[in-house]
Amino acid sequence: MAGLQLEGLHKSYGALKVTDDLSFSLEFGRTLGVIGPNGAGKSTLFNLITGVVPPDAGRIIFDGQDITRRPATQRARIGICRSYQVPQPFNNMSVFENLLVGASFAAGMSEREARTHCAQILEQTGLLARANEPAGQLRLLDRKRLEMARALAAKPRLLLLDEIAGGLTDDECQSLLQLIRSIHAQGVAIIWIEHVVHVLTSFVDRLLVLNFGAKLADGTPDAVMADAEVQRVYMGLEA
Amino acid sequence: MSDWLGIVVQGILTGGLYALFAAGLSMSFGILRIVNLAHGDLIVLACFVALMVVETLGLPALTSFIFVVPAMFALGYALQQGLLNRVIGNGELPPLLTTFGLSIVIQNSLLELFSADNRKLQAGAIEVQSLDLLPGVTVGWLPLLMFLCAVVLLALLHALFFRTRLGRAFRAAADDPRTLSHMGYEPKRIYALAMGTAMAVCAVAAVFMAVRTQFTPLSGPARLLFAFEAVIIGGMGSIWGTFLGALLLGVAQAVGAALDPVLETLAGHVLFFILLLLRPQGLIAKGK
Amino acid sequence: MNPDRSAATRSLVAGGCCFLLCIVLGLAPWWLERASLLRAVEFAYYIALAQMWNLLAGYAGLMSIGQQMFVGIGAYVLYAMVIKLGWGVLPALLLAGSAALVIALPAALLLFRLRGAQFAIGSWVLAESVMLLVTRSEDLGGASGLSLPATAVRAMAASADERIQLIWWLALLLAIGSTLLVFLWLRSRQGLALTALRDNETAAAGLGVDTRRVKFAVYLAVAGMSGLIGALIFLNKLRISPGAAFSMSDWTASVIFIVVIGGIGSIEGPLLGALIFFALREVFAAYGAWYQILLGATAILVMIKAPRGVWGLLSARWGWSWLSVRRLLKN
Amino acid sequence: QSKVIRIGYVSPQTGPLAAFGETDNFTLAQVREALKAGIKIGNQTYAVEIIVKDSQSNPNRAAEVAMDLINKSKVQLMLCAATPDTVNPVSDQCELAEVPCVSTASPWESWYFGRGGTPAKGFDWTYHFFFGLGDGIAAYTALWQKLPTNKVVGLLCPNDADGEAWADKQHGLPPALQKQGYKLVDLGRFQSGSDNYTAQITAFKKAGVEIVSGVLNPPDFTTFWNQARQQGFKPKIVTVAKAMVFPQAVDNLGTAGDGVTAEVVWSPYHPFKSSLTGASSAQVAEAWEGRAKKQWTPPLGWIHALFEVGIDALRRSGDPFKAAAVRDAIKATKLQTLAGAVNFTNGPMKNVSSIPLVTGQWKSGGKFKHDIEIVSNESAPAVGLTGKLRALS
Amino acid sequence: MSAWALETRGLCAWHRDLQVLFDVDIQVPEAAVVALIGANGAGKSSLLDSLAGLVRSRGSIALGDTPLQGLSPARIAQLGLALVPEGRRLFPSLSIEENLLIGAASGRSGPWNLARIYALFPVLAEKRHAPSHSLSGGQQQMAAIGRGLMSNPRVLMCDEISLGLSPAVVKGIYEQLGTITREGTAIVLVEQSIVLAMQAAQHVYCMREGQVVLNGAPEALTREQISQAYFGAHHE
Ligand SMILES: Nc1ncnc2c1ncn2[C@@H]1O[C@H](COP(=O)(O)OP(=O)(O)OP(=O)(O)O)[C@@H](O)[C@H]1O
Ligand SMILES: Nc1ncnc2c1ncn2[C@@H]1O[C@H](COP(=O)(O)OP(=O)(O)OP(=O)(O)O)[C@@H](O)[C@H]1O
Ligand SMILES: [Mg+2]
Ligand SMILES: [Mg+2]
Repeated sequence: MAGLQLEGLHKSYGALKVTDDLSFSLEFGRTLGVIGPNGAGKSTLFNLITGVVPPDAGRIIFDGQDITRRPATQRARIGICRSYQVPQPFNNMSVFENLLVGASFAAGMSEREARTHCAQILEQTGLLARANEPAGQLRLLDRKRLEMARALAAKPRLLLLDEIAGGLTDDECQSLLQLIRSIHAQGVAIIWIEHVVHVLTSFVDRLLVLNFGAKLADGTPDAVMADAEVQRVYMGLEA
Repeated sequence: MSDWLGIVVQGILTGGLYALFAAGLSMSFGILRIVNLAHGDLIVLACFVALMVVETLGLPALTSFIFVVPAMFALGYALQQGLLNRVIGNGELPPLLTTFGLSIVIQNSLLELFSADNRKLQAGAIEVQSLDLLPGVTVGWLPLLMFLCAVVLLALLHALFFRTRLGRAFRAAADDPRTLSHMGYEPKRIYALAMGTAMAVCAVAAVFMAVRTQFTPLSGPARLLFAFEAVIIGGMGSIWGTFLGALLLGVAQAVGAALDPVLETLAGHVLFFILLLLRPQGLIAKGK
Repeated sequence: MNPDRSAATRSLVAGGCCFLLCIVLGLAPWWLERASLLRAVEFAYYIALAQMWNLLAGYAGLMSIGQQMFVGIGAYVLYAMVIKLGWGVLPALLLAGSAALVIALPAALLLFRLRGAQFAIGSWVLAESVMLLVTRSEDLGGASGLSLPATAVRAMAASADERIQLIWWLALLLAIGSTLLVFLWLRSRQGLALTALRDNETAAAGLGVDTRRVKFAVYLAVAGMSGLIGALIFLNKLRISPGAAFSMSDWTASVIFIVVIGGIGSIEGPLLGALIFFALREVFAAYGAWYQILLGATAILVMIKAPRGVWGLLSARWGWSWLSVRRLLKN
Repeated sequence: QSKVIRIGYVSPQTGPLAAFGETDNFTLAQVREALKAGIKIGNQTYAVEIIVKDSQSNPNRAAEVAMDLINKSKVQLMLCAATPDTVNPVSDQCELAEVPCVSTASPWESWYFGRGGTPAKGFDWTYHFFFGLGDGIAAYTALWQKLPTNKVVGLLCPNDADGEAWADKQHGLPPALQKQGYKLVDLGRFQSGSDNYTAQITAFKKAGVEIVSGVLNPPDFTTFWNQARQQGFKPKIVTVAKAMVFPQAVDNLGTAGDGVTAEVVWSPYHPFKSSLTGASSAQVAEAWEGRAKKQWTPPLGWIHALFEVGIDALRRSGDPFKAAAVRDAIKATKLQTLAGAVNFTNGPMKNVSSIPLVTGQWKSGGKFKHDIEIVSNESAPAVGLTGKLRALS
Repeated sequence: MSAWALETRGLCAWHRDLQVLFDVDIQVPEAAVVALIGANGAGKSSLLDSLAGLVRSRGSIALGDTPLQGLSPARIAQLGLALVPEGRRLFPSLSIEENLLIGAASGRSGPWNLARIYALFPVLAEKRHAPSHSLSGGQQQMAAIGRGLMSNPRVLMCDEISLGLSPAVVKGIYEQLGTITREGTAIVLVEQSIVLAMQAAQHVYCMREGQVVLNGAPEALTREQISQAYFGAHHE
């Protein structure tokens, strides 16, 4: 199958199981939303997929290749890119240079190609005016935009977004959604972790709920949100 | 055969000396995360303090501890509060460079004060008395005393670390000074106490060193590398690890020297690299 | 005026000034007397060493305190070639650089398994080990060392003046070359990777930067350059011994001092640092121990008051940035 | 009264070798006093300026300050002293720059062979006077003959320049001692600063060594000697170069210093006079002890002699500003100095003159904590004996 | 005599140059539970951290009648304001009991001691000599709360008190809150679960983008209002 496939992933930190026998797959061009309580292991899932941490057991297959043991660098080069929940900009580089890194190394563009590509993405993400500012001086919202923009600059085939909408106003959320839709339209698979559930449900094909590192529910957004267990565990609402 | 036994025994005793040198370093490494390049010079400074105590008060050399230890504790405390606390917390480089500067300042100030003459403390007859430990293995009382002192001192440090309030705070400060601060401790004060303790340990090492051989204001750096090796071989911040590292280093050097004197230091270096390749985290690594 | 434009213009002006400066310096033998020229040679190779250590520690985050190893290796290779094999000085110089580079390969494989403080101490232990090996080698003169035969040195150039000229040009070439190397490296794709890596290693890896290879490349390049510089230094010193060639205080500690005083992680820093170091030495070296105390105290003071060095202080105060390696987005 | 003659002087005044430079200021003051009125060369009187540079015990620094003296101060004559780490780099710079240079206080073999000199070819511009290994060996064996021993010698030489020179298979102790029927036990060069000499002590005990010799730094000898006695090794004679030359280093051994023997290049008992000031050895030592409130040390003699040789050559040069003239004057030196006769016309090698060497034994409890007694003077009978060799208990 | 156990006026705070709190006013009554809610990044943790003296801030903070602004974190802790930090932050080199003992450093007297903590969380007594990393998330959270209580604080602040805990454990912890306030300690807690916060607290503050956008007694707030305050938009 072309796309991402996880088979029986396990990850523990000491006695703490953060990923517990997790399996699912996602084809190119599809979208998946991930929700779950804090500490459920959502960000860890991204860390496993991008190779920041190695799994204790299980396999990760991307585009037909087993990438479980590949370093993060190589995964980025075959098209797996992410944004970080806690923004991790290169503080001493300008916003533009932050993007150039992804375009030059993950996407392997020449400097000239990368420049036009990145300029375009800056435009799309509304960061153009800040292009030459040091990333370390950005305000929170712009940092989150930068996270997204930098991942896009790397020309991903699988884009992993970790809480990029938190704290945005409604209007901003809408324009963000539009941007993500346009990226999706180019055939990019997207996995999106978000606590702002209504934004998420309006976009993804499928919703995955994690709890204690394990799958609690997996299905269409409507079906999952209607699930009583999900209501209780995640929204903290007693049915 | 008994030759080799003797050589290993002497290597272990030398290891005891290294352990004394390394214990304080291990503390500043483990608790304060400082690569203390001035460690050797601080020991030499303590040697001179001991010398002055002996010369002015006329005490027997080995009782100068009574004065040198508190003096060095105070110095370490002041050093940390006045200087090093300002440069820690931003990676390795600032403290490394500060202690490098400190090392130059100490060396040359001592030179100005005491000239480059060789000095030594006289401990009298004990310096050359010996006992037959095993058939064919004669060891001096002084190295033996030094070794026992190292063991006792490290045991005391261990007890300090694991049995006392202060030790608890030391370990907590090494883990997470920020969280410690809202437990009601001033991490900087804890650091200063840790440096004071490390310097007090140095004082003991210094008195032995001053009795054992001659020293000059410039004798410090030569001791530094071995101490660092012992600390790293043993594992960051582990007291008994440092001890084990020091003993291994002492034995490796003794055996190397017996094969060919030129191999003495080299054998220690080779051991250092082999152990690091096998166990990069050190022999006794702290659990995560 | 558009701020990007003015920045670009400033860079251009700065570049032009640098070029002019290089020309003027190249002509130094005609306006400097011999003693000052020799002083300038020393200044030049300290700049080169400082730029290299800055690239290593300031940009690639490799805190080595064992760089004297490569200086020593380069120097010994030069002596061995000239004395034992009768090579000319110039080819021997080149070989010295290459030899240091080659030896850096296994050294890197060994040292890159260590992190942070361990790496620092490891690099020192390795340098000591190499020194001990050299000390043991009778062919290399053992502990007492070797003198470069006056005949071989005279073969370099007819008169003492011409010889010093030649050495000056070589030293200048190395100083400019190493500064340019850092500059161009940072301007290149690799530089992008390097700066990213320094700021955030995890994020850089996640964007396809091969962090290990980048560090490897830097380590090797710096080793090669240091070897070359080492060979030149000892070509001028005429005599080598293990203690001198592998001197930690001369070839690493002083260099760290220069970089950190000037400002680590900037190209201007090492230049400024070298100026300060030499100025202090010119004025105070006659005071013996007091001069050393002053140096130590300066290092401590800078660490407390200006952790980003004097250049950091100036550039923050005045917004200076002359040798900019920024990539600007022009509309 | 026209031009000023500049003399450059390089020595280790700081750093690990600073003991060698300790008396420099005192000696320089005496020399300057003697030259107050300038020196008369031909029918001209010149003022003399002595420019002093500190090598900081660092060979790199020594080369640098030498370059400075040559190129910036433009000295007419270079003088330098103390250990191969200072004299070799300075001499090399002078050789290349064609500046006359005289050095001392380093066995001449490490100066000569260490710089690539061969018996056939010497140097053009650089000269050196001091005792050589041959003199040392002759003095040592003469000393050892005075007591009945089994002639088994344990050798302790570190892997530094001096250690290598003494233990050299061609020019050092081993061949000479073998020739005279001594048996040598030498494990090889060790790292100076070592904390453990068990390997050597074990080997010495096993071979029944009765004489220990070598060239050591004071801390190394202290560590070795304490360990040896702890481990029950009791040789009859211990003769070490370098470590036991300075009285302070002997004092530091406490009672263990009593009876140790060492080479004596200069002492207040040397019956020589300064050609510059006319003072006798005893007077120089007394002046120092009065001024510095410290016991005399040998550099008082050889540094003084170094300046004597330099000034003498300038006087005879005819034109001190002609480098070749100064060089030729040095080459023709035959001078009675405070440290004995320096003669570059009949030295053991070209460019080399050796000076008298005797051996002495430290004895505790005199005017100072330890005083040296001259106990063997076979190679320099002019220096009278002041004591008789005692075996170590 | 101040009516409040803890009060802030016009509190602003910065991470480096980034302002994260804007004129925050909070009042905590004696021996009450006050909940802070808000989306990720709303500034809840930053608020607690600035109260604890851990981040640079401006504005007034008073613990009873004692002004805290400008004091060191250690001093603030000694005066009786304890923090159970986000992520628990137990000391990994220390055993559970040692972690608890470290909490007692400020030397304030009061009802809480090792025995009481073990009575409150019996599972900790079993694991007293275990290293902290071997505990489950819930047990670690209990240890962290216990450590905070050991200083017998006047106000105990808990960041993300139920983070990563199973519903049962959360229930257990919430049940103990009453015990704690009965001993006279006020509690400020950050909670993701609105329902839990509403149940436990006497007063709720809702934050967004570094500001308090809504506050009131739980009974007085509607779900509508909260949703809007949370996301800045209507939740369909
Ligand atoms: N490096 C680590 N070492 C130890 N524990 C870790 C580490 N990284 C994460 N954890 C733990 O793993 C659990 C899952 O963390 P993760 O970041 O994946 O949660 P999350 O679902 O993304 O939560 P949130 O919604 O708060 O972002 C948490 O309990 C966290 O404390
Ligand atoms: N150390 C820091 N440096 C820079 N910015 C920070 C830092 N810590 C937090 N921030 C920013 O400050 C803002 C407020 O964060 P804070 O942690 O207080 O939010 P929160 O409400 O506690 O969120 P959460 O529910 O995720 O814990 C966030 O946008 C965050 O990105
Ligand atoms: Mg997360
Ligand atoms: Mg928070």
